[in-house]
Order: sequence, then C-alpha cells, then structure tokens
Amino acid sequence: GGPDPARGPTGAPAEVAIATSGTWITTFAPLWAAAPEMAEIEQKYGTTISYPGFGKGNDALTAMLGGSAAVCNCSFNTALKAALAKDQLAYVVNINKGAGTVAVAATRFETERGTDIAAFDGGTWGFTSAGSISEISLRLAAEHAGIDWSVQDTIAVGGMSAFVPALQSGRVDIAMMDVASAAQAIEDGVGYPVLNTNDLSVFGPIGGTLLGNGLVLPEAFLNDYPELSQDLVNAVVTGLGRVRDVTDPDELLALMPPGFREARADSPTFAREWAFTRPAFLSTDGSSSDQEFRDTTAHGDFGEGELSSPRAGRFLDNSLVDQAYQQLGLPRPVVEPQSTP
Amino acid sequence: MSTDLSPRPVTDPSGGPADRSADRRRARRRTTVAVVSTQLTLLAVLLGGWALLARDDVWINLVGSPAGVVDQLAEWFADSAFWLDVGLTGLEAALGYGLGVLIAVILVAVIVPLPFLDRFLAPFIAMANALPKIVLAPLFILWLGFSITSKVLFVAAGIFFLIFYGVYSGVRSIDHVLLDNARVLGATRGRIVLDVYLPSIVGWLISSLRLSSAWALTAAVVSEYLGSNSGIGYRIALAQQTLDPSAVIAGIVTVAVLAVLVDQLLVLVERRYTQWRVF
Amino acid sequence: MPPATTDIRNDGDDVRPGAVDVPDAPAIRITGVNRVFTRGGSSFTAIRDVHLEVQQGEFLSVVGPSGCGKSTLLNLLAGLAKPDGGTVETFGAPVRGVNPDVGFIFQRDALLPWRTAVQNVALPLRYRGADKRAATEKAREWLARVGLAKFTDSYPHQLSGGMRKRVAIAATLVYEPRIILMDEPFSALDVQTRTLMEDDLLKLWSASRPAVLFITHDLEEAVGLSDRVVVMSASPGHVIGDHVVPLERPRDLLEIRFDQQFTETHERIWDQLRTEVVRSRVD
Amino acid sequence: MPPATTDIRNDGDDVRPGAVDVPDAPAIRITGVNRVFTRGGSSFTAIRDVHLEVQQGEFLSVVGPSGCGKSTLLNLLAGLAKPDGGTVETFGAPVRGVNPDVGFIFQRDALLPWRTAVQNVALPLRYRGADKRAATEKAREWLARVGLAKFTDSYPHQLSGGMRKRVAIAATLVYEPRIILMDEPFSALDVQTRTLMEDDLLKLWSASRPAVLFITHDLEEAVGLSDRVVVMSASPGHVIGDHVVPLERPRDLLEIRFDQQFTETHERIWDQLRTEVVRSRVD
Amino acid sequence: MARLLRATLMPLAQLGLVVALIGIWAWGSVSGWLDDFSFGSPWDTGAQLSAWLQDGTLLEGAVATLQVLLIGWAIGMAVGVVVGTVLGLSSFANRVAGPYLAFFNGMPRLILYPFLAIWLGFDLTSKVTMVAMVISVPVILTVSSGFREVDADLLANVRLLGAGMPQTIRDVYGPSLAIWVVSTARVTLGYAFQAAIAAEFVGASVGLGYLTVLGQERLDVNQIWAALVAVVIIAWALDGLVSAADRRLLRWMPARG
Ligand SMILES: Nc1ncnc2c1ncn2[C@@H]1O[C@H](COP(=O)(O)OP(=O)(O)OP(=O)(O)O)[C@@H](O)[C@H]1O
Ligand SMILES: Nc1ncnc2c1ncn2[C@@H]1O[C@H](COP(=O)(O)OP(=O)(O)OP(=O)(O)O)[C@@H](O)[C@H]1O
Ligand SMILES: [Mg+2]
Ligand SMILES: [Mg+2]
Repeated sequence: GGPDPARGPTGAPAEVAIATSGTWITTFAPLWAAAPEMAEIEQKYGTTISYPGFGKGNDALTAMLGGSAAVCNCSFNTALKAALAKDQLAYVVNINKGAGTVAVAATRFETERGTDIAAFDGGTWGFTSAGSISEISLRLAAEHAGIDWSVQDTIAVGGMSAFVPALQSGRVDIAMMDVASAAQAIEDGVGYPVLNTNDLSVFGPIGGTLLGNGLVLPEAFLNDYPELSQDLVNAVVTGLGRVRDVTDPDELLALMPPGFREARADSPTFAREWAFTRPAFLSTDGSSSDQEFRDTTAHGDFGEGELSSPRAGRFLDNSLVDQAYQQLGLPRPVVEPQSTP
Repeated sequence: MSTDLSPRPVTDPSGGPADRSADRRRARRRTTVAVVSTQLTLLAVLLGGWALLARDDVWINLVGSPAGVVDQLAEWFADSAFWLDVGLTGLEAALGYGLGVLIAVILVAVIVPLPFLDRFLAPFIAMANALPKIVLAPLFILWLGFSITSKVLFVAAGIFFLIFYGVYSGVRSIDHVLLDNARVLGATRGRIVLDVYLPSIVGWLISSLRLSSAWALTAAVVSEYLGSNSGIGYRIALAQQTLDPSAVIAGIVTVAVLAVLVDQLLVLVERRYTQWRVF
Repeated sequence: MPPATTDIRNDGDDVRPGAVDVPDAPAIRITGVNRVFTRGGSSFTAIRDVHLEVQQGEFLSVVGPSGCGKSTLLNLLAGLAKPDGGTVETFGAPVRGVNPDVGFIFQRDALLPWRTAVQNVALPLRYRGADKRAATEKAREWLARVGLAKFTDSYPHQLSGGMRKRVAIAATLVYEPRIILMDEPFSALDVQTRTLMEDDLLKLWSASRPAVLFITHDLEEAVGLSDRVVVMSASPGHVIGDHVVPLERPRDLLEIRFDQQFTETHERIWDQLRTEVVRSRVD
Repeated sequence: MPPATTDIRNDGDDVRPGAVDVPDAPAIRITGVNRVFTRGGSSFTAIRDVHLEVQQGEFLSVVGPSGCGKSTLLNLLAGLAKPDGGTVETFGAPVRGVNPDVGFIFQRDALLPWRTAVQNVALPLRYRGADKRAATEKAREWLARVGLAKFTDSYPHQLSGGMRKRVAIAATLVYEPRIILMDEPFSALDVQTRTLMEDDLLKLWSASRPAVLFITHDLEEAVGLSDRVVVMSASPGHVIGDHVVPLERPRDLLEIRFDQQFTETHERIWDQLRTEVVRSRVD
Repeated sequence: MARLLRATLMPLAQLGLVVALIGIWAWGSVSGWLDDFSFGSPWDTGAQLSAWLQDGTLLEGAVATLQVLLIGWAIGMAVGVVVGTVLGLSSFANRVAGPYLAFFNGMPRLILYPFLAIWLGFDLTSKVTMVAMVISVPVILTVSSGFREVDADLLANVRLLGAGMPQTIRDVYGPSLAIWVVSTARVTLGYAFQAAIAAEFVGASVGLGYLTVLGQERLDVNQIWAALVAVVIIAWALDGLVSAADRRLLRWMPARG
C-alpha cells in the first residue's frame, strides 16, 4: 500500500488517478466517453481525476499497487495475479471483452492464404512482447488451427509502432496487433485482417470469452469511499452505454474528449479501428460471469489451487455494476451469448 | 554550436607581433568557415538522405519525414502544454543529475582516503553499474509510485556511475608531488581538495559531466516513456501508440536539442575553469 | 613521476601526539632507519641503518652519489613515507603522518600549475589562516626577493626552469618553518643568482635559526653554507662521513672560498666522496 | 607544466624541403630571431634579435641568467616553437616543424612514465628501425655507461632525480644525432658522476663530432667542454658575449682547471656574467 | 602474515555484506515488512534460479546475452577508440563532428531498438548494433577529450627522438589514454548491459533480458531478481577482467593506496 492520499474537502481523496495501459486507446472508449460523468464526480467530491498512461498494463497495475494511482484500468489476469499475491483487489466493472487484438497478415499472402491461419505454419509470427495478451491470443489462434507453436519462428516486436514496418518489411508474416496498428496496416495496404479477437463469434471457439480490461480497485478504497467507487462505476457504465450502439465512427469521435479526437485525426483509419473494436463492447454490459472467469484464467499461468482460494473468489465483484443499472435507471443491454472453446 | 570535447584547436599560445597575430586570426577565421560549411554540407546530406528514405513506404512509418517532424515541432512550439512537458522533463533530469553527481562525488571523497573501503566496495559498485537500470524502472514505480521521486532516483541511478568512475580515474591520475607539496605546506584536507584535487580532475569531471548530462535527459525520458502522463517521454510513448512516427522523432529531436544546449552550457563552464591551461 | 611513497593518505592522524616538544631535543633525530622498495617483485634497500641528528638551529648539508637515498631521507622526515625500520623524530616526537614542522623544497618542482606565482607563494600563508590581502602582500615581497617581481602573475608553465625553482623556494621560506628540508634547491640556477640566493638563505637562517637539512651536489655550496656536512654512501645509502665545518659566522660566501680551512674541509669531503662514487660505479 | 610550445600536432610536415644539406653550411644558424609570449594580455619579449652560429662539429656553450631565454632558444632549434621574427636554420635549411636532425635533452625530464629505463633508451633506436633485440642491447650498454646497469628495468618514478636525468641523456646520445641540444643536462648530478659524464660526452663528441649546443650554469663546465662560450643578457635575452676557449683538445677535465688560459677565460666570462645578472636583478 | 590476513579478510567482509543484505531481505520478507509481491523473497528467487539452472534456461540465456554484450561492446569500444583518436588528432574533424556527436549523445537511444530491429532484422546483428551504438558515443567523447590531457613535453620528446605518428600514438597517446579508456570501459560495460537487455526486451526468445520481461509480464518479482542475479554475477566477472587489464596497463604508475 502506498501513502495515504491527501483528502479533499468532502473527505474524498484530493486526486483520483486512474492508471491505464496506454492513453487514448480505442479499446477503452467507454472510459473516455464517461468524461462528462467524471467531471461531475470531480465537482461533487472536490477532486481531480487523471489518467496516467503506461506502455503496458502491468505498469499501470504496478502504479496502483505502488500507491500512486487509486484505480487501475487493467487486464483481468494481471490484476487477479496481483490480488492473489498482494492486496485484496476487486474487479468492479468490465470495459471490453475479447483479447483486444487483431491478427493481420502481410498483403502478399492475401489471395493465397486468406484467413486460413493454418497456412501460416512455418512462418514468422509477431506480437508485442513475451507473455503479453498479444502473444497469448496469437498462440491460441495458431494452436486452434492445428499449428505446433513451439516450432514457429516468433518475434516480439517490442512496441506497437513496430508492427506496421515489421509487417511491411517482411520481418513478420502475421502479427497479432492492437486495433490501432491493425487499422493502420490495412489502411496502408500492408496487411489484411485475418482474425479479430474482439469478435466473439470468431474468437469464442478459439479462446472462449476473455475478460479484457476493467476497473480494478483496492478493497481498501472500496471500503473507504463506497459512494465514490459506485459513482466511478456508474460513470463507466454510462460511458459503455454511450458508445455501444454507435456505428458511425464520426459520431463516436464526437463523444470523445478533445485529446482522443486529436490522436485519431485520420478518419478512414479510425473507421476501421472502430469496426474492429466495437464487438468488444457489444459482448459486455459491465459485468462478468464465472464462465468468463474460467475462460480467461485458463491462459493466465496460475498456480494450482490459487484460483479456488477465497481471495480469488472475492476478486470478481459485479455488485457495483448491478447497483449502477439500478441507480441510473438504465435497462441492461442485450449481450451476445457467451461462447466457450 | 561547436561542441568539441577534444583538444581545442591548439593555436600558438603566444600571440606574436601584430602582423602575425592578424595572420593567425585570419587563418582561424578561415578554418571556422571551413568547419561550418562542412557541417552544413553534412547536415544537408543527412536531411536529404532522410527525405529520400521517407519516400519509401516502410521507412516513413519508422522514421517519419523531415517535413512531418518540422510540422509537429511547429505545432508543439505553439502549445504551452509542450513547454510544461519540456520543463518537467528538464526538472526531473536536473534534480536527478544533481543528486547523482552529489552522491558520486561524496562517495569518491569517502573512498579515496580509505583504500580498504575502496577495495571493499569496488565489486559492489561494479555490480550496481552493470545492473540494467531499465529493468528497475517498473520496480521504481512499484516502490515509489510514478511520482517525480521515482524518476529523479532513476535518473540519479543512471548517471551516478559515469560521474563516479570519471572522478575516480581523475583522482588516480593526480601527480603525487603536487599532493605531497600541498600537504607539507600545511594544507588541510579540505584545502587539498580545493587546491589540488579539484583543479587536477577538472578535465575528467567536466567530461563526465558532459557525458552524463545527456544521459540524465535520456533517463528522464525513458522513465517517462515507461510510465507517466506528462513529459517528453510521455509524448514519445503517446506518439508510438498513436502510430505517429513524425511525432516520435520530433520528441527525440527535442530531447537531443535540449541535451546539446545543456552541453553548451557546460562548455562555457569548462572554459571558465581551465583557463590556466597551456592550450 | 614522484618517488612512490607508502600511501600517506592512510593515516589521517596528522596531529602529532608529541606536540609538546621536548625542549632540548634535537630538531631531527634519525635512528637506525631503513627504507626498502619493492621493484618488480624483488625488494631493493634504498637506505640502510641511517643515523643522523640535526640540532635546533643547525645547518646541515648532505652529499652523496646520485641515487644514494637523499631524497628518500627527506621524504621520511616530511612524513610522506614511513621507514621500514628505525625511528624518525623531530623535536623529540616521532613523525606520524605529514610533519607540520617542516618546509620542503622538492627536487622536482611541485608548483600548482593552475595558480600564478604569487598565488603559489601565498598558499602556505593562507593555509595558516592569513587573510588574503596580507598573504598576497607578503608573497609579492618574497617574489621580489627571489628576483621575480615582474613575474608575479605568471603561471608556472610561463616561467623558466630556474624561475619555477625560485618560486618554490619562496613558497617554503615565506612561512618560516622550524625545519627546512631542501633538495638541491639551487641546482637549476645560474651561478650569480645562486650566490645571491645562498646569501639570502644564510641571512634568513641566522635571523630565525631554523634547523636546515640541505641536499646538494655542489661541495663548495655545502661547505660554504653548513655547520656540518654529512656524506652518504652509494646505495644502500648510509652515513659514512660527518665533517664539521670550522668556519666562523657570519660568512661572506665569496670570500670564504679562499679561506684555508674551507679548502681543507672541501678537500677532505671531496676525497671521501670520490672513493664512494667510484665504488658505486663499479658495483 | 612544460614551457608552452606551438602545437606540434598541427604541422605534420616533418619533411624538410631542404633535406639536401648545403655541405659547408653551419650546423646551426640563427639570424635576428625574436620570440614573444603573450601573458595575461600583455606581450613579453623573451629573446630579441639573437644571432648565433654553430659550425658543424663545434661544441658551443650558452650561459646566461635564469630566465634569459636559453630554453626558448633550444625550443626554436628543435622546431617545437616558431620564431616571431628572424630565421632559424640547421645545415642551411630553415627549421619547419619538428627538427629530425637534433637530439634534445630537456631541462625537465621527459621520459615516458610507462616505459622502463631500458625501453626509454631503446625508443629512438626502434624509431630508426633497429630491431628490438639490437636496440635493447645497445640501450643496456648505454645505461651501463651512465652508471645505471642495475636499474634497467625500473620505471622512471622508481628512479632518483639524477638517475632520470642520466636515462634521458643516454636516450639522446644513443642514436648519435647530428646536432645535440642539451639543457642543463648535468645539474642534477653529483660532482663525481658529473665529471665522469662530462668525460664520456667529450669522448663521444670527438668520435662522431656532432654540433653541440650546451646550456649550463656551471662556468667551469662550460669552459672545460666547449670550443666557444656565448653569454646571453637578461631578458629580453640576446647574445652579448662570444668567448673562444683557446684550449687544446683532447682535454683532461680534471687537469685543465689549473691551466692558465682556462682561468683567464673563466674570469673573463664570469665578469661579463656578473654584470648581467646584477642588471637583471635591478630592473 | 598481516598481508595474508588482509587478503583473506577483504573477501570475507564482502561476503559478509552480501549475506547481511540477503539476511535483511529474508527477515523483511518473513516479518512482512517487505511484501513478497513488491520485493520477492530470497527463497523464491533462489528456487527460480535453481529451476532455471536445472532446465538450462539460465545458461542459455546467459550465453545469449553475453554474446550480444561482448560483441557489441568490443565493436563499440573499438569504434569509439578509433573515431575518438581521429577526432583527438584532427581539430578540424573534431569541430565538424562536435555538434553531431552531442546531438547523437543526447538522443534517447535506448528506445530506438525497434527501428534497428526492423532495419537489420530481429536477430544478433541488430542487438549487437544497438549495444555498439549506445556505447560508442561516450567512448568517442572520452577518448577525444583525453587527448588534451596528454603531456606536451612527452610528445615533443618522442617527436624529437624520431617517432612518426603511429609511434607517437603507440608510445604517448596510447598509454596516456589507457587510464581514460579503462575508466570508460568500466562505465560502458554497464551501459552495454543496459542496451543488451533493452534489446532483448524486444525481439528475443532467449536471453536474460527476455527472462526479465517474462518476469515483468507475469508480475513475478522473483523472476526479475533471479535474472538480475545472473546479470550481476556476469558483470562482476567482467569487471574483474577489466580491472585485471587496468592493473596490467597501468602498472607503470606509482603505487597507489
Ligand atoms: N618508488 C620507488 N620504487 C623503487 N625504488 C625507488 C623508488 N623511489 C626511489 N627508489 C630508489 O631508491 C634509491 C634512492 O633514491 P633517491 O631518490 O632517494 O636518491 P637521491 O639520493 O635523491 O638521488 P639524486 O641525487 O639522483 O636525486 C634509488 O636507487 C631509487 O632507484
Ligand atoms: N609559455 C610561456 N608563456 C609566457 N612566457 C614564457 C613562456 N615560456 C617562457 N616564458 C618566458 O620566457 C623567458 C625565457 O624563458 P626560458 O625558459 O627560455 O629561460 P631560461 O633561459 O631557460 O631560464 P632557466 O635558466 O631558468 O631555465 C622567461 O622570462 C619566461 O618567463
Ligand atoms: Mg634526489
Ligand atoms: Mg631553461
């Protein structure tokens, strides 16, 4: 636990930092779209809300554990691991489902191989870094296609910005990219989409329904600031509802804060990006099920017995989401059916 | 911006009669013109090469284009938030730099009069030197949060060794007769440091200070890059996430230019303290 | 390169316990001192079993073949090195760490290159707490005395060899230490300047009467200046002769050379020295 | 600090255009040479309008008060500095860049601290293409000649002041340059070693007959060794006296001092020098 | 006898410090003062190490990293010394290159690896280049500035003794600069390690850097420690080599305490 943050006038912390893995990531659209509600919270509690961004989800989580952020918007598995090892944490609202990635292959394979992943056997496979969701989802897809992963040529390209050039220069044949890179690669004519892990209908049979990212709170925070916690969840749920049904990318951009709009100036690319991302929201209403828990943790490298521990049991907390729909008076949206591999 | 670290263009130390010194001045001016024109030619070649490279599809995604970088910089320059970020990065680098230099100098001051301590600590210092600080960056965040403290410490850890080994070698190369003489003349330890050690190691000190000033900025940027929501490092990280190579390069260029400016400042300091030299 | 000394930085205890001097103790007492250097594995005895006493107020010269250990001896007295046997005492107290009683004019010049002549001379005064103005004033005076009035603001590298030596001499004499160790101080000076400086030295010495240990290769100089001349053998150096100079003071250095006692003493030392040098050559 | 010299790295043109010597040209010809230093803004004339000729095979000594510009003169001859007026020629060709014809024994020793005595002496031979074994052999021989047979493998910092000087002398004499410049080579040596080395020098000189320009403060040495002694004035230094030494060769250095002509010449130069030094003191 | 005592005492004392540090760590982790998640624990780190030792991961990783490190370091040092020498000798070249060097030195090169990797491929070449690129600039700068500390008397002397440029470099510049190069070698070893590890963060499936990334990715501090222990031991050994070289190169110096 970190230092006790200074208190604002209403007894809430003077600053609420929401650590996220990456700034203005489209996958976190519900969070960004909640800006008006967040502003209200700032008003109500006399606090400021900030969004320190980190290159990796782990670092965002680390920041929260180190006490420099109150809340973390991070991936389910990472947070669970920390919850088992350190402070008790709670995953209070889900923001997206699926791995948040898109497999893109080099254009030269398009006519010959199409979306047949098995055809890439023996080629070079790219992902961001070892152990990341990008690697895991790529491996799942490959293995699902009957490929022996251990004999493949795999390359961690390091950063997202390396995907397009790596694909273009022929250093990799197929790569599991973040949506922004995927959109860029396709827009540039460098690659074509092979698999969108956000799309449950495609990825469900491969990896099940993965719990992507969500808000994670230390239990201490929940206990100290129950009302504030609820309001944060309410805001995200509102944001989720706001973006879920938007199909027109321009309309979506209009919902976003100025920073986001600036970062997504290229509208055709963003249109693709949005098309890739939206399914991730269609399959969630903010809550998470036990089946999803099992699907997600199956790839998480957990020790035996760890997942049946009481700490793990307390990690998933849907109560705030349920409460949110009540408080907000919103109908629960229809969620795509769960699918298991 | 002449940034020569090596011997200054060693001109005749003695002026000479008027006609000769005029001659020399003219010759010096001629070399300066040659230097500057060579530099400009080189710059043109590099920029040209870059512009050519940027016409290639692969490369433009990697290195952006000169025009893109200039646009980006122009946009940033007009934005006050950019200057705040520059200030923040500069502050982190400066604090970390100060801290690192302080600790290094103190450590040398403690170690040199106590050879057993020197031998005792040597392997630990070597190990700490080799420890990849970049791995520690996330741990610093875990232990200290993403506050400015963690960045300052990260910077200090990054440059400490440059200064330490630099000053240490400088001390080793001191002429013993000077030390002996000062001691016999009655200099206290403090005076010996001021009168003998410092002036003798000025060359070493400045050269390590100049090297490490750049590293301090790099370290600040890397730590921002790895976790922060402000500073130039964050701008670079953001640009990478939003796949904007020109902005990445613009960020890197900003840092490098900052480093060159700091370096120039140190050159001035160096001139001031090495006047007595023969050169 | 300086002759390596055992590391003097080890012992920070500059404060000598015997600061209370024994009133009648000789200024310098060296008893049975050895000094051994290791050189490429094998060890080499530079001086062996040296005994030497210099009374307070005495002027003693040491002569001996090149490499016999004279500079080594001075290093021991200044506390810059430790003997490998025997004891070194000044004013009855053993020398531990740098000896605050001595002034030392090194054989190799040791001026701080980054300080001007006047700053170099003012240094010891400043170390003794003099304020800057007074120290500079006195340093200027001394520079004038050694004939460098016009060169006060030159850096050492702008001075000739003899000038640098003179600055070093001024820097040592200026603070009037109780013991003065001089390692061939005048060898880089021309005859005339040298005579003038010898005169000055004698005047200064008779005024404040420090003990002087003077190393020279010039026998006339040794005899002319000293109360006693000690001859050292070729290495391993030790004292093989001790010649009292039976000359009245004050002395006129130009006249004295024609004195018969001068010539005799000179002759006697010369003979002893010759044998020694030849011996050292033959080994 | 070394006396500042123009940087020798700048002008790589060691190859002297006049490599074809003029057969009867004097070994050294210095005509109307000035050398001016700027010091803290103002300029200072070290030597002014110096004229000097040294014939091939001649042994010339230069004496003069400390700081009169003797070392400066040698620097010009060695090509380490450029005159600010006048010409400096060796063997009829102007000196440009470092002069390959001269051997130079510096006033301050300039041995490489990272090489042992024997390696330092072998260096010039190796530079001249000798193979390692032969060079080392010859260097050893020379070290024995200067009385350092036992110190071949010592590093400079392990040698006494006089020993270092002897190594430097050996390193210059070993390769028999056509002109030898010596800046107070023997001042750090004891009388006996000095006499032996003077003897050696004369022997070597009469064998290969280089031109020698010898700087010393010891008038007896100057007269004893030279064909001619030149006296320089106090700064700005210039030649004020040129005394031929009318003594037969070969000379016995110990005997010669009692020769009447020796005494007369000595007296003459001494007188001139005294006036000069007094003058330099008064200014 | 005293010498023998001193010779054995020092390593013992050093070992003592290591044991004490591990002791504090162990105590902190048992007592809960240092939580396992943030600081790991000695036994878990030990267990990780021994597991890696047994399955050969550690050896494989160490060899891979060492390979990158040593080749890159050697190239970087060589380039640095050669270019530094050129700049040290030619004031013209030095003045021309000055601003470029300062600029390049100021660039955060550690984050440039992905560029290199795409350009040169994700294999040894790009990693070695990365290491060489990171360290060559400081070496160039130190070597070229070391030239100014060279004693002008010594230079004059050897030139007069007949040395040409190559000999002057060998006999005067070389040894004078040795102390600079050795000190640089130590520092750059550290930076070379940084660069090698940073390069292995990306595009590697072996190496100590890869192992630490895995540790980070799995939020397993013990795994990071275990990899770092390996790094530190290698570093210590390499530093031993450097100081042996240092002693050999600088044995002409007066004894130092
Ligand atoms: N650091 C050292 N290591 C090894 N030997 C040394 C060291 N310093 C001095 N010596 C040796 O000790 C002996 C005495 O040296 P010292 O400098 O005392 O001679 P000196 O009498 O002053 O001679 P000189 O008149 O030539 O100055 C010499 O043989 C020298 O080689
Ligand atoms: N680099 C320099 N800058 C300024 N002045 C200098 C420089 N080098 C020498 N001088 C001055 O030139 C004059 C002559 O110096 P030089 O070294 O030639 O004297 P010298 O005759 O060799 O004296 P000595 O017998 O004492 O060695 C001196 O007054 C000295 O101060
Ligand atoms: Mg001596
Ligand atoms: Mg001189």
